[in-house]
Amino acid sequence: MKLFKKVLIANRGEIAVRIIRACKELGIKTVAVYSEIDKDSLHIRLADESVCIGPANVTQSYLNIPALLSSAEITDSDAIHPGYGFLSENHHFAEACTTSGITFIGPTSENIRLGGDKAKARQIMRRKGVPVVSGSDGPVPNEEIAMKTAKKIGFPIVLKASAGGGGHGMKVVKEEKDLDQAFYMAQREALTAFGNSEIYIEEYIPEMRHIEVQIMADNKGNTIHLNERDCSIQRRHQKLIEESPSPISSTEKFKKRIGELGVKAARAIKYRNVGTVEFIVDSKGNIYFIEINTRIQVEHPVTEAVTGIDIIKEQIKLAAGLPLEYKQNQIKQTGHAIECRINAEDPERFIPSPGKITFLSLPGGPGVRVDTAIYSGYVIPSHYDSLIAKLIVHGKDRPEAIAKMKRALDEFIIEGVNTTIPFHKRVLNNPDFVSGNFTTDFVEKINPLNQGQ
Amino acid sequence: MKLFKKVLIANRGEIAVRIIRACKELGIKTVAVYSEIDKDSLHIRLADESVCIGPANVTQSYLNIPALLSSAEITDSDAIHPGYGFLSENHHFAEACTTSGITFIGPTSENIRLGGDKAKARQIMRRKGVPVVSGSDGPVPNEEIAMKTAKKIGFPIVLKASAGGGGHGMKVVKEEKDLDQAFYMAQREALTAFGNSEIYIEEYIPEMRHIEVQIMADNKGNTIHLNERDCSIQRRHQKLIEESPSPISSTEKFKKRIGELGVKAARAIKYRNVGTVEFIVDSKGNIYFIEINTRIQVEHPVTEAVTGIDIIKEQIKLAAGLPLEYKQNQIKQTGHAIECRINAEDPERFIPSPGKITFLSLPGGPGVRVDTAIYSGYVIPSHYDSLIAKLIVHGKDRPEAIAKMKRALDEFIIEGVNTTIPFHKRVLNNPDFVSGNFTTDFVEKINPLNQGQ
Amino acid sequence: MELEELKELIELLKETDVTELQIEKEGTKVKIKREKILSHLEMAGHERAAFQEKIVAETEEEAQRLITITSPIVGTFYRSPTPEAPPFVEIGAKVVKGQVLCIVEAMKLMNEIESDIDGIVMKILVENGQPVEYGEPLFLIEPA
Amino acid sequence: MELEELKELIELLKETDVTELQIEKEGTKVKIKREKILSHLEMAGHERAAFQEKIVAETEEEAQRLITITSPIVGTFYRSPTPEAPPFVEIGAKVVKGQVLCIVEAMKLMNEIESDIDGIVMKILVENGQPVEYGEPLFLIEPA
Repeated sequence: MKLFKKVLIANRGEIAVRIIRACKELGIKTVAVYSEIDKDSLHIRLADESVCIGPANVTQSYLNIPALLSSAEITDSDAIHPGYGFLSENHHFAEACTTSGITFIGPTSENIRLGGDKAKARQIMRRKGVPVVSGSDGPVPNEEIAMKTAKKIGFPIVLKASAGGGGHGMKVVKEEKDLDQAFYMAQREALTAFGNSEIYIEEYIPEMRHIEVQIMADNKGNTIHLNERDCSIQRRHQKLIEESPSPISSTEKFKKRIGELGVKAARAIKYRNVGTVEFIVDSKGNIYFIEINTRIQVEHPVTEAVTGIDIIKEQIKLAAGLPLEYKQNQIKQTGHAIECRINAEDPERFIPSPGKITFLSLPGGPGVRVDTAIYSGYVIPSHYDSLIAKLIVHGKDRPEAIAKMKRALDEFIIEGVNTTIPFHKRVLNNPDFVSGNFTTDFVEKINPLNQGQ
Repeated sequence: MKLFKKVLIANRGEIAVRIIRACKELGIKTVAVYSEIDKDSLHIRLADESVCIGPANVTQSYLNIPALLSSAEITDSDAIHPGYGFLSENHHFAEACTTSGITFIGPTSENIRLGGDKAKARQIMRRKGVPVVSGSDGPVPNEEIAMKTAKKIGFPIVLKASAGGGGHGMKVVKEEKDLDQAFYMAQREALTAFGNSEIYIEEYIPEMRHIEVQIMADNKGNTIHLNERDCSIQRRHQKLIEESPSPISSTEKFKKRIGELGVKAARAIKYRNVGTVEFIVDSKGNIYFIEINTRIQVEHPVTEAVTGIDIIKEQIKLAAGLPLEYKQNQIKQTGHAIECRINAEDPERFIPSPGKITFLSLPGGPGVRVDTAIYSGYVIPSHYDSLIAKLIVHGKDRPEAIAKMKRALDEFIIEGVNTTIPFHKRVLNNPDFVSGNFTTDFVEKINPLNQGQ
Repeated sequence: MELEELKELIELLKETDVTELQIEKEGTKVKIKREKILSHLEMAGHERAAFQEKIVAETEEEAQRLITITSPIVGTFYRSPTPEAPPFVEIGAKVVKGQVLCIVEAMKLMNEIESDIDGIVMKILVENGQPVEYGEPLFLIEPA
Repeated sequence: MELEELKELIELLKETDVTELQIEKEGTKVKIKREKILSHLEMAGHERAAFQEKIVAETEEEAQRLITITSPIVGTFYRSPTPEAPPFVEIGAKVVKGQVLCIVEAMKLMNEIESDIDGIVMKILVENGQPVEYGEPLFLIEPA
């Protein structure tokens, strides 16, 4: 089994840079693609070759499947890495790659299709013995059945779009009288947002943590997990701070159980390559499957820090057909890692702040990692995601990691645009965060401007 | 025993930034000092306070003991960290700090005095059973005794200045007829350079590696080592690339022996705080003490990477009187780390290249650490050392570390000044370097411009 | 404004930090632009740079007169419909708006690229069979 | 506008923070653009900045007229030889070259700071007992 000769990276920003790094270490050539507005991007400079694929508008560039496949063709690339976002969870794209004789670096298109159908995935997991939040068995066709199901579960309940995920297309219904209206609205919104009106119902869990498990599987079905990540610090379902291990997974028993559930979920759908099984954990410590993310995730570096495993390198090797290099009992977790997502946003209201970076100084020193594609003089375009840097620290325990993150945030100087650095400083100094005692409503609680969604 | 409230950093550049980082993580306030030309330096911006101590000229600023002590006094600092270079190995300074009631973060002034007297240190080590290169027992007073000693050792021999060190003040004498003249010249040069004409004699060892051991000792004399570093890639005795473990220390036996010799040497002079015992290793694997460096060293990060221990934080805690936190058997070595010193120098002739940095992009991603004080727009002054950044990588083994260093060097973009990055790329691709088969004359061999010293 | 005056003016600017100077006087328009801060990424010696250079090198006058036909897609550039057939156009050919100038093959599809205007083909910027990216200049046309 | 005039204008701009200037007069149009690069560390809002501001705020004219006496060493500033004694000088005092203006204590040593020139003390910039760094302005003297 041989590695690829040349990989095309169908993405931009920090993740494109991250993938180029992994390829370079593996001795694989790289092709960057870019939209016209991204012509001064760092990923172009770091790749061996680059192709302009279209104008700034994503549908004509980073979501433009023919342009991406043509680019792979004219550059003789034998694989495409989709990164996260954009086409990474588009099963048509994965299939089109395969049809064109280009390896898609990710799971099978069937895995992706199922990962995108939340109601179906839930149904499968329940049948395979992976606990899910109580609710409907698959999608709910109409108001009557919705009402019957909701009453059985007990109010409040949550309406979710089958094609949603990551919290998108969610509606909490507190009382019986609001259900009909909410159901109708949820269907309409799902149709508009995802082109699919299917809705399913789940019990509402008031205080929960978001904990996920990193999965790796080779083409023969050998499946292991790299332990858990806690991503409970979110704002409107957008993760802001992630850590590994979870502050509540101090017991070996919990850790072992959630890891095993992750592997069980992955095996249930014959999952291949790397992926993430997301769970919610209620105040009593009950673990419930919510969805499987069929891509590399923004927060993968915290797992890399504590396990010492380069997940993107492993992902590429697995896609090339190499067997898993690790057995479950070889996976070690050393110390504690935290990641802060630095977004070009106002730190109070989270309004995007594109523009030119007039001064930049990155943090460094022991135990600090920065993944970014910005530089002094770079202009952040308003067309894309506001994530401009990921700051990851690794300490011997959680208190050291927190101290390290505080000093790293202190020395991270970005001038010219607003960033979420001040927000992160506030969180890192919050007693509930420091004690590890927080749930997914943490940001709403500390930031009055973010209440309600 | 309590930590300090405020530490004054009597240094500049990357090491000042490094010390500020350690202090911040320990919750200690910091005071930066700077010369007039350094007014836009990063360490000023990162410290809590700053004091201008004099003009650019080092004797009036960074070597100005009264200005430094006054700065500590007016800022209420309770300790001074000297970094490396400048006053870090000046025992008068260490003593002056103590007299002023300010803790000197480093070994005792007696340790420093002895570390600076190479002939004396050699004499003590020999008596305490630490092997030294055969040669004179202490300094040699005149030509006659020099000739007698040299004949007993056998030519070629090396003349060294007692007050030298790090290869400064060395003269190789190949034949008997050259000795008188060389001895006279060496004495005169030593007097001019170090204010001390004492000369001692050592056997000449043609092909050797430079391997050193990191030492930590608390105020009660508990002493441990953090394993070895190989610093054989040097140019005119200036280290350029360092790694840990040494490529030749693959046998546990060698590793154990050199570590134990390091501890023995430190104990022999009742060494306190952190320090480094330098050895040379000949082609047969014989280990000889050469000197003890009584300061934190430029290359300490490679040891931090493989042990997971923050040496500067430990150094500060030890100086505050805290006991050693680790026992010898708790010191683990994981993977392999390499450091490249990025100097603002022409990469062929190593001529300094001060000036303005017009564009900067630092490497990042997993296993990469950058220690630097430069930024885009920074002007490198011509008054100080040309070291502008340290690039450290940590991989699971030496091949991975080399691959990582190559990609990190590739993505390290500095425009406006010349740097040694192209030199490092050449070394990293050299088959002898890759195989680990090299001695201290490696750079001379690969670079015809650097032959002779 | 005489040439000598202009020379002097340009010389003068060298020692200043002025990046743009426009003078309009008695029907004469002069605009001088200087690049003070270079975009470092552009200077990276990336292959694209060399190519763009070629085009920029044309005199301003020519550049203003000629219309550039760029590739609307990523693909492979072909000057003729089949390997055996003659090229769609040669240098000096008169073309009309809508006339096919070349093909860019992408995903096994032959995409015909048409002229935006009536005019004369002054330059063909890409070799037959060469890959092209989005927005890459293909032809220079002098409008009729 | 003649070349000489233009030169003068550009020269003038150098000392300002103007980045663009357009003049339209009697059929003549002139536009000048400049790049300004600010030192970001200087703009960092470091405490020193606020202090320096105070001094810079003096009118240019005044600044040119007055001589600044700065501290040659790091230490503590004292206006009088002992706590009980009267200050060496007050505002408005006539001083001669070599006359002691204050003491900067460093390492328990009292360093007498003397006036560089004959003149009148116009401002005392540091409070009694305040720490001073190297090069920190202490007095403004109007030369006699």
